[in-house]
Amino acid sequence: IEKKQMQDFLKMYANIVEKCFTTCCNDFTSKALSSKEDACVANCTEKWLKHSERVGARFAEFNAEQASQ
Amino acid sequence: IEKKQMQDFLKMYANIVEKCFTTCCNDFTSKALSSKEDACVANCTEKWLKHSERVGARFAEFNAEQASQ
Amino acid sequence: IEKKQMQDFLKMYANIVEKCFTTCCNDFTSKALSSKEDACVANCTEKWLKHSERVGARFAEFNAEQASQ
Amino acid sequence: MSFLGGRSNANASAVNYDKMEMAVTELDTVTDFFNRMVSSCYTKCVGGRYPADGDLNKGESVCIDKCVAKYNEVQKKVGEKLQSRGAAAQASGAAPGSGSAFGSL
Amino acid sequence: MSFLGGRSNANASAVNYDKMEMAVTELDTVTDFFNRMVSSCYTKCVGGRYPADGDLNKGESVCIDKCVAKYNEVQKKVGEKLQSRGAAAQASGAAPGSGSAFGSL
Amino acid sequence: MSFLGGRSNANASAVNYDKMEMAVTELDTVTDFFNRMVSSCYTKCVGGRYPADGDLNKGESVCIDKCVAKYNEVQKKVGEKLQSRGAAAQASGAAPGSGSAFGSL
Repeated sequence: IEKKQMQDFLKMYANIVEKCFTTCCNDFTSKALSSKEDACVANCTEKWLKHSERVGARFAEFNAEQASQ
Repeated sequence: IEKKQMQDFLKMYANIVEKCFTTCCNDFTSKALSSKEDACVANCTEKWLKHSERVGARFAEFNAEQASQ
Repeated sequence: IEKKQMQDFLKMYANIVEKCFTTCCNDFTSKALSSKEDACVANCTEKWLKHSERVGARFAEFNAEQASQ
Repeated sequence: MSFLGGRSNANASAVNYDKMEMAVTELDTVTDFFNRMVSSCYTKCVGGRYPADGDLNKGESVCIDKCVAKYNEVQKKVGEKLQSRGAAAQASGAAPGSGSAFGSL
Repeated sequence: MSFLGGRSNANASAVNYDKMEMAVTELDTVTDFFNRMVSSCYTKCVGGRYPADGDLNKGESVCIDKCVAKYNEVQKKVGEKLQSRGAAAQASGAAPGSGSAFGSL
Repeated sequence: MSFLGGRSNANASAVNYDKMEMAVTELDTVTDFFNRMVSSCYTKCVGGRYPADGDLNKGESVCIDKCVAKYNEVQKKVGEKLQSRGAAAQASGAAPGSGSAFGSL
């Protein structure tokens, strides 16, 4: 079960990288992240985590409601 | 093998939900599905199943043809 | 480990088919591939393999660099 | 069971019920459904735009709440549709219409 | 074997042949290929539009039939290309060009 | 360890370290990360266009090199962000902020 949690975490990690890279990086004339891209990645990661937490909270509420019906 | 079939079924279920949600739901000002969205989800599900069956039938024909060559 | 390599290969195979089909096939009035589509699929496959090799080479360099730091 | 939005069905055999219960409550399945909901709602409510900061704004937050509610609704509807069509029976190789393995969800 | 669109090759060793045969006929692989075909043809022929009803119309049905045929064709072409390039040999760590493990498909 | 772009952290317990080390170096994970990079860079640098021939042109080659570099950078940044936020701790059910399981990466 711990292994499963680690896998879920790594999947989330890989998802964030993929999404935020796609959203933030569109200039491939330099190797380094520009400061704009850097900020974008930070914000994008933060947003994804908050989004994910909010979905989780609503989903838990929904399940609790269903279970009590 | 039965477990595999169950998993395939659940995957198809999750796919339909994802596709039909994406196609049908674009208004997030209310929590409940509008009657239009509701009909869309029903049609979308039905269409996906028929589509999937048709692809399966053609694929089976193709494999039978190949095997007989 | 050999089984894993075979699975990776089959996954790559399935990915190429999916990507090149999506890129190359947009006319569904005939069953057979047109000569244009046929050439597109060949080029697309070749390009994907070269792309994949290049990414692999850069990724290996990056990992070697990180390891030596 | 609430996860798949169905109701228990006295016609379903206990054996099938148990098997599906197991499959459904398997962590993998729940995680897969949840991850798809996260992704779908991200696309609808947050994604794509270049983020101005790291917080969810009011509009995004409201959107996410409705999005989760609607996604769950769609899940129920599709589940009921599959149930009524006996899709599970087909998928599990049973004669279509013969049983209601899926009815037990 | 028809699944991957290749032809048997006398040069391939029996051992490799068996292993790949096994892998290829594994349900997982077939299911994965099939699911991708279903998704791709749905996108090309049906998807996106708001459905007017639950039936496939004439145009969609015809499109699906051609789509499956073309998808299978592409699968063959790509398979032949990988075979000729010895991609399987590379992937399996064998010396490139040394054998034709994939030739046996 | 370089794979996830972090640095070792003396605070992390040896046990957690080993477990994560194992998970991270598992072939599946590396393959998954790599495949996503291949796909993302293909989309950014090569994909979509109808290919004129089978070679990567100059522009595409240069783009791929920068793309891999940036993808790895993003991976590092996101990893550091998750680490500082204790996301791993949360994910693994430990009290948030209590430890730094992920710090050991």
